Amino acid sequence: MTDVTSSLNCSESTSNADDCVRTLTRKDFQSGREVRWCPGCGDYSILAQIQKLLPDLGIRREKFVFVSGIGCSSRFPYYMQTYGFHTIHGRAPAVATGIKCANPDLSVWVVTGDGDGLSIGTNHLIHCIRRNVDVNILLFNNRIYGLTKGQYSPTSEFGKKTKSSPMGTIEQPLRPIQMALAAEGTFVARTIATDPAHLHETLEAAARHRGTSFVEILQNCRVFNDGAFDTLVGRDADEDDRIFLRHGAPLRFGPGGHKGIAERNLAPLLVDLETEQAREEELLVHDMKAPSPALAALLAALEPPHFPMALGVFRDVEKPTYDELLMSQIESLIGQRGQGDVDDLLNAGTTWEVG
Amino acid sequence: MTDVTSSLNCSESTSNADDCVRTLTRKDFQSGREVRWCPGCGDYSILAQIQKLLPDLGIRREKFVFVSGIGCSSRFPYYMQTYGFHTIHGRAPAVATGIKCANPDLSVWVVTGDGDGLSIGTNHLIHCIRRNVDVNILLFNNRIYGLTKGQYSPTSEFGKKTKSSPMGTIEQPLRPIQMALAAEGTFVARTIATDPAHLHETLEAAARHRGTSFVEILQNCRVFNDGAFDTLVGRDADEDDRIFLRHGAPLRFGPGGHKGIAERNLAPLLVDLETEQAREEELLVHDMKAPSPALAALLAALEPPHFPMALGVFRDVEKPTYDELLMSQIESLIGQRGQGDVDDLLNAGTTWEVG
Amino acid sequence: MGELVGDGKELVQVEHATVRFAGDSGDGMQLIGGQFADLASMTGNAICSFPDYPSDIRAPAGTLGGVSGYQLSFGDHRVTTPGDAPFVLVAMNPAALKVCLPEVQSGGIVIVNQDAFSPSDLKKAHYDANPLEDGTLDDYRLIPVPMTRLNEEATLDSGLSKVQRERCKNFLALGIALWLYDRPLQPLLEWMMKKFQRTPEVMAANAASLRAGYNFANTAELFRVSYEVARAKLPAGRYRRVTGNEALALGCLVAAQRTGRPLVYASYPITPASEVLHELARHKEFDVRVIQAEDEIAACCAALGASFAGAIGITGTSGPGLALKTEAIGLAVMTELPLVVLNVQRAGPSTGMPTKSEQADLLMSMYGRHGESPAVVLAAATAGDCFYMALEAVRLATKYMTPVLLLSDSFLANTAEPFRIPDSSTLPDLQLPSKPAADQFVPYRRDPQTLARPWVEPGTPGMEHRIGGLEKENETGHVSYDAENHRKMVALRAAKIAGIANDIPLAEVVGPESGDVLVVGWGSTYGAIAAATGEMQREGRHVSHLHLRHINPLPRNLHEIFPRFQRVLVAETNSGQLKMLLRDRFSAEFCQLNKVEGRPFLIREVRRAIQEVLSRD
Amino acid sequence: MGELVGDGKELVQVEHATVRFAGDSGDGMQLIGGQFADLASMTGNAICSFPDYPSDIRAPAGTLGGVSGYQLSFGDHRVTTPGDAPFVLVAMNPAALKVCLPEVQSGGIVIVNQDAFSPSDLKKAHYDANPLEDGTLDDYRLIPVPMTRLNEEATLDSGLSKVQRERCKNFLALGIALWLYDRPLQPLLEWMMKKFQRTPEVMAANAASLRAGYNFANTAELFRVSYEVARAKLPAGRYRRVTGNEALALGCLVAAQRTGRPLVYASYPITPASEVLHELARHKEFDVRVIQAEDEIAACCAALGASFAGAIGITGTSGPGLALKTEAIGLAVMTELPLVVLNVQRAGPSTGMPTKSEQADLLMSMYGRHGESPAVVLAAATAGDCFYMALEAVRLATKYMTPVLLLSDSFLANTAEPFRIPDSSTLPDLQLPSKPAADQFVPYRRDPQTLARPWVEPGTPGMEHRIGGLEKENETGHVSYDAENHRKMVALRAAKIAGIANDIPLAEVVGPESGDVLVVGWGSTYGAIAAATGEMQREGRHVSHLHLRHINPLPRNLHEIFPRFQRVLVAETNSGQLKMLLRDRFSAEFCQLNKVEGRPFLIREVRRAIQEVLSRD
Ligand SMILES: Cc1ncc(C[n+]2csc(CCOP(=O)(O)OP(=O)(O)O)c2C)c(N)n1
Ligand SMILES: Cc1ncc(C[n+]2csc(CCOP(=O)(O)OP(=O)(O)O)c2C)c(N)n1
Ligand code: SF4
Ligand code: SF4
Ligand SMILES: [Mg+2]
Ligand SMILES: [Mg+2]
Repeated sequence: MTDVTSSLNCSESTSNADDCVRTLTRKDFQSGREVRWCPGCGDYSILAQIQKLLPDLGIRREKFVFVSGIGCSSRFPYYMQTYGFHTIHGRAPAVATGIKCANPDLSVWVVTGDGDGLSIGTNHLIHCIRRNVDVNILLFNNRIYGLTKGQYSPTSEFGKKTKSSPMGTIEQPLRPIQMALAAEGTFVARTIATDPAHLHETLEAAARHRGTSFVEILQNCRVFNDGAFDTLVGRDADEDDRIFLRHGAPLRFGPGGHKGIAERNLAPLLVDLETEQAREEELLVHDMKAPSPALAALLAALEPPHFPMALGVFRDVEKPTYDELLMSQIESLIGQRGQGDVDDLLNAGTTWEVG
Repeated sequence: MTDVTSSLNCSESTSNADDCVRTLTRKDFQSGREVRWCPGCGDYSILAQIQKLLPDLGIRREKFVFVSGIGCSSRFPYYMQTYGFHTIHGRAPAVATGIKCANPDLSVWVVTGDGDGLSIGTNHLIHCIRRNVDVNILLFNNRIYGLTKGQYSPTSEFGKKTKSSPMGTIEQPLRPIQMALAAEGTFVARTIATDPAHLHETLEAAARHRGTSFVEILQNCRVFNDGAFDTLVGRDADEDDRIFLRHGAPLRFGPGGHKGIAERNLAPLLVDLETEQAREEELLVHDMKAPSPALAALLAALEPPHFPMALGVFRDVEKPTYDELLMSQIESLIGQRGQGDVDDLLNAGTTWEVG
Repeated sequence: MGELVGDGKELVQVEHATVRFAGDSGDGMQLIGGQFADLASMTGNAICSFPDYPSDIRAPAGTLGGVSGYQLSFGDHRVTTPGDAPFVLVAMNPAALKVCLPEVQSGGIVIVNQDAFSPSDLKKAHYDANPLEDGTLDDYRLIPVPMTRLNEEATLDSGLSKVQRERCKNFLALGIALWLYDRPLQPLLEWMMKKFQRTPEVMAANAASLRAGYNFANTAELFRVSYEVARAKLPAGRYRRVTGNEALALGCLVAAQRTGRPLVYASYPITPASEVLHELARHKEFDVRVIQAEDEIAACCAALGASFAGAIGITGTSGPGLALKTEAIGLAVMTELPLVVLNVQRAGPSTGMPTKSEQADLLMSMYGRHGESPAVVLAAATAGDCFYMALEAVRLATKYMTPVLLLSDSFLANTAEPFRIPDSSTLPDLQLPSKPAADQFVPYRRDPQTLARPWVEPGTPGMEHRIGGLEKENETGHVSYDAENHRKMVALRAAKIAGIANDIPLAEVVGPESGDVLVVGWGSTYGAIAAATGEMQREGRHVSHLHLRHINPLPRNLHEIFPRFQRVLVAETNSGQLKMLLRDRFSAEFCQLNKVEGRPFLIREVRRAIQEVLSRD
Repeated sequence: MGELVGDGKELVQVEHATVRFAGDSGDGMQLIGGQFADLASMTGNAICSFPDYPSDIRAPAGTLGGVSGYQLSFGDHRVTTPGDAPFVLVAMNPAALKVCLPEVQSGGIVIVNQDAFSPSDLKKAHYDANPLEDGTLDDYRLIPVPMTRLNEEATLDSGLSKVQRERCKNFLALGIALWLYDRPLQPLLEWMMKKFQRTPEVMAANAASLRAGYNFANTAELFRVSYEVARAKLPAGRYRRVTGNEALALGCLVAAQRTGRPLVYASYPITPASEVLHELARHKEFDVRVIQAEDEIAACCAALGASFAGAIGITGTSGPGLALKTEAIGLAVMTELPLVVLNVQRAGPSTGMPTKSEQADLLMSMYGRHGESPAVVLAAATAGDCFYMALEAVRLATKYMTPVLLLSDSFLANTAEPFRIPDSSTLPDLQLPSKPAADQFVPYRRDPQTLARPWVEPGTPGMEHRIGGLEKENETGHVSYDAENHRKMVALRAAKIAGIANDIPLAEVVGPESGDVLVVGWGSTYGAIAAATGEMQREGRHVSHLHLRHINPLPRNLHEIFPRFQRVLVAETNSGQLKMLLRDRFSAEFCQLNKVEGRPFLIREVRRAIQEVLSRD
């Protein structure tokens, strides 16, 4: 996202006071349009956390841009009192790249879905992450096509029965985190809409990261895939099914943190600390700065029933961003050649005078 | 690829004898069209190895189909005396999926390039691999756009100067192997056109694998990116720059295999066995069947100068294929309902008689 | 003129009636609408019906966004549209009333569930005052019925939970409507038996509600009269109800069966085409191979790959998806492979209004490809016609080795009408041309008759060959950049499509063979134009109707027909796309009727336009 | 009439000459062709030149596939095409001779490097016999020159390696051509000084070769005559040579500079549009932000995103890429954002013939979008015009908030012609309309004059708003599915584009204001049509030329012009796409000249067509 200090500066504030970042509140980010998701949709909680977070980022409201594709999730921008672009199916990362290159000072957010981002839009998502364009990508993963009323998506579990798979799907699901890691994303995290605190902290970390931040948000589709994530958080949750990643901390989970994850031949190993206290120091220690992709890959593949699903930041490393590099090439060339002069350019090369 | 035994059967052989698999030779697979790659292009060697391999697969010639997108590499099908489809840019995996679903008995090969497969075609490549459609995908990676005369590609190294990046690229390259692994490819390998033996053995392993086989073939573009892989194989090769993966064998490389790769906290570690004989048993042992993605991820990220580039099979595991599952759903439903009868279908549901 | 019925109420004969059931998404309006439609059909009426449910994301109960309606029109003669304006509206709540009332005929009957008009209900529908009391309904015959209470009583001892019982309410409303149109309950009760076999108590409760409504209407003297719509003289045969999308799916499936090849249907979900995907996915016992692709590009490419491999490759989508398929369709043109592309049009441009209907993709279907890239373009006229045009699309695609674009739209997709079930043996024969002998085979050597190249799929011994998107050398199919060859191939591809004109039905004029106005339409406007021209013909006007189902190529005989009419009125729900195609080829005096509102024509709109044209000079 | 030259040879005056240099890709033909062109220009001739190098993948040396040619036409009056047929061919090897001979005028001069006709050379060119001896060249004036040997001798003591010296051969050939057309060597020697500054020995060797060729021609009495082409009367000013693609790139860059906004050029490489990408990537000092996207969809979306963010968003491609951009262009139509799409057309359909030229994407540019989706369509007429039309495209896109498709083609892209360098202060002013005050701002409130909505980019305080592809409510821009609103918005979008007709130049008739035939063309056919009609006008025929650069909307005055001519001949290198647009709007007697061979018109082809039309009735 945009350099915070640069936009904290209130001297450039305009007449209408509410543009001064210090005074912004959650309400300032509500567009007032009637929010039109189904009752009980997980998207509401994500909207709430974003509206809660933005005032704290110290960025002037007019610098926020929300870009989305098509899907229930992609209606998001309409509800934000910021600049917004509800584009076409799967293309939001490409549109966002253009926006960021046109004005690197903007805080650009992409909202996409598991179909928008990982079916039709996979190519743009991957290349945006690979280039490390400084945008924040939120992928609402409800493991279903919501807006088109319930076909399976690339993240639907194998064998799932849906309108388009009456006998069950025959496709292995994609793991969004794995894709983002393989594209060498500099910030890759997973959170869940039903845990507002974790959602908020993860979104904030994403916002503060320079370069592409990719956040998979597990989100319940009340109408077409209800309860998909109930075992992770909430009333019917099973603590054995989730593990929260904390940088520098050993991988412990389960009731009272009595379980942990170690490794043998680079394969994950479940450790029950109640029975095997001793093996505590064998536990893997999470390192979101690890240069090698192996740890993150191991964590990304963890899934119930055999292992807990990992929530938190898988990777958070610093690399120059696409937009920075783009502008620095421009500046360095201007440094060498000076600001381009149109007449010089037109008259460059072999020329001759006629009569 | 197609079940070998099923197509070995020569009884179904037709009049023209050369269709009988036993008699096929390399020449039988040469289309006779003038091969139109630049002198010295790496593609020639790949063509030669494929034409050498196919007769040994025990598959009738008419069952081979080569499908490609657009690029120098994608001219490949024209030179094969098999069925071939030179499609449009980036779409070969999608076309191949349709072909395989229409006739699962065919041996379908996709030939693509680093631009065709990983720029415009990334989405189809990933979803084909994810679905484990039983096709063999050969990605000719010359780290450049050859046919369009030398723009950088998604695999070009950071900072590379090309026609479209006169000041050097500002994009981190994609690693094809990483992408294929993240899509949970059941067969993922890397080889190089300048090592015919390794190329041949890798292609053969790919052909024998059921499900999507993904092979990255490092290929020299003589005209627009000459020498890209010279340090790996050939006259100017540096044995420290490459390591050959062998299932079940420790990761040794370098002159006389005096170097090896171990791991600490899931990060690769270089071991010099000449100075530290002792640590030999610390070396990682390659396991292409490993259920966890960590080892493969670690290997896929190895690159000179600090580490050798890995050549060979990263992963080779068995999973049901998309086309198998598709047909088995059809068979099971026919089992339940019997062969569909059109008139029954038309008369299904509420009907009534008039007049 | 009405006759006396037993209990002193009057039974009025009407030719034709339009009824709309409207309520909350959860109220089961689609179900009872469909049942009323079937019942009307079974008892001999001609019918046409149209569901309109809330656009996309489900809105909260009781709100305007959540209203779900089902309109049907039935009569004693051919009925071709769901009707311009309901004569009877059944509204289960204030929101339904608010949404539907504007379309009801003034003087029409409005039956409401008076128990659903509490202040909070009114608020959800943005009513400040209660419309049942503030005169809003003065122009209508208001019939308030305490449906909730009646339903509760009727189902009291069903042994079901309150919630379950509440769900029977829709049958109470249906009962009232059935009495009003003098229909027997028996067939419906039988249907319930089947439908709720496994849950007899649910069955019983629904039946009780149904009877309660019927009896209440009968005894409470709600209505001074009830209406009778006589049987229509319909072609004899066995009928079922189909929507356009169901018919498309059936057509694709049956067509493939008749070619003896597997059907590979590759598609990416999109409103309003998704039901075709859903429907085909349910019939794998017909060797239907459904691929839900990652996007429309992949869907079209997979279908084309399937065609190359010898299957019937079909892909379906709507406007935004068609935009993504154009490059692959161009590849089908160059490789001369059979490919059927279903385009269920919706209102554009861009994402537009996904659930609304429009005919604005015609020129894109004709010309939306780079280079000179001719393809066959067809358009289905009615829901039932979708079935036959799907067969026609497969026939032309396989016989002429060409992509075929078949246009439907959101209106056809959802309209339901009685469909006379054909005996499959009477359907067009889709025998595929036989393959050449291996030693005769040359990939682009054409059949002199059809100009089609041979279709030889991988797996065929001795005929290995390569095709692709680069220009082909005539006959051999080798890559060629030769100028003269290119000229020839462009001409051949064009001639092949143009020649199809000799293999399609001549255009038919319905009405006088010559006269003042010929109304030319295509696609889903059939119903409204047929009704309007039919009425005016009965009134003795010299107005005829010509409906195009083949748009590229056009029927051979148009140049003979147009001159026989003073004016040709081209009616379409776009800004004049067919008109442009016709003007380019024919010189008649063309007039236009265009409507671009995301809605189909009303009959009266077509009438008005014709009258306007008649009144010229 | 010829005059005596010093050494007894004759100097013949000609109005106009066409020369082609042809050799192997490695032979440097493009270089000497370009130098000859510059020299001819500098010495006062009008010129036009066209390189044709091997299509895609590099073919082996000496083969037919590897031939690289450069043709130029120069004269004492306006020259608008590279010439129908060369009068002089310089062939460096048998392959070059074989490829080019068919186009040489019979009686023309053929200069060959006789040292390159060894049996093996002949074999590579598929010559069974030596064409220098077997009478193949009887109809021509053959001038065999031992170029290899002469070059070797001339460069003997240059101190260069044999390979390096071999490379100078092309200048020897150039020397001969310069003598033949009586040109001074001096300017060229000066250019060499600059070009080979850092390698004086290479400079010396090239100069030696050049002189050797010139002197050999002079002394060896190769030619009975040499030719003089007098100065042409060209508009005064400073000139340079530009190709169409260079001019497009310059135009985009300069246009952005004049708006004061950064240029974001997002593109995916494709023949023949890639040079625009390469050229713009070299000028980052003008704050040009070049994005090489992952595909054309991303390129178009990135350009549109950039426009939304207030930059000048431009994307460039060719047919197959345009197919992929259509959905995003539709989004630009709905969101009413400025967007310029360059389409450098190539021969289709599908992958077609990527290096060949055609004008067959016109209808796709007009109608290749779903829904009613109007956009501006422009076409550049000459290489130099590409510069001005790029400015025009940006002017219209930003003033009217609309996507603009600008058509060029492979022929224009590569044609090089002298370009009179404008003083930037004289270029059209591209001032952007000022933004409304925050309290006045409504996203879709239109300027009553232009009907454009305000362009307010993110970062502007107090005007936060949302746009998207769903239908917009008039003024507010909120999502709306309202029928009446949709009708209005469709009409407004159409009216906005139609209204641009009042802001573009009237169509100009070149030649008599009325007469027998008006030849109407668009795009790259300008040169051939201008030359043909010009000739016939000089011959007193009542033939005029009207060239369209604005195709949507069309100039206002066509309906006044067409009736003034007996016939309107629409000439285009496609199957009649512009003709269709014109027939839909105007009733004149339209005739067609169509050529679909992947090649531009020859002047004589246009003449023949006009004559044919003149001879009718
Ligand atoms: C080009 C195109 N193809 C298809 C569609 C139809 N469509 C709209 S949203 C969607 C998928 C939505 O799923 P997801 O991205 O998971 O979003 P969700 O609704 O679940 O939040 C599809 C297929 C479209 N609008 N445009
Ligand atoms: C839709 C489309 N966009 C762009 C092109 C132009 N194009 C042809 S091949 C190619 C890239 C080739 O690179 P790669 O896939 O690496 O193949 P290589 O030539 O290097 O073997 C491009 C951009 C095209 N033919 N079609
Ligand atoms: S359909 Fe599912 S995802 Fe969409 S709004 Fe409703 S609950 Fe949310
Ligand atoms: S350009 Fe490069 S990749 Fe293409 S054929 Fe030539 S050498 Fe091979
Ligand atoms: Mg989803
Ligand atoms: Mg490449």
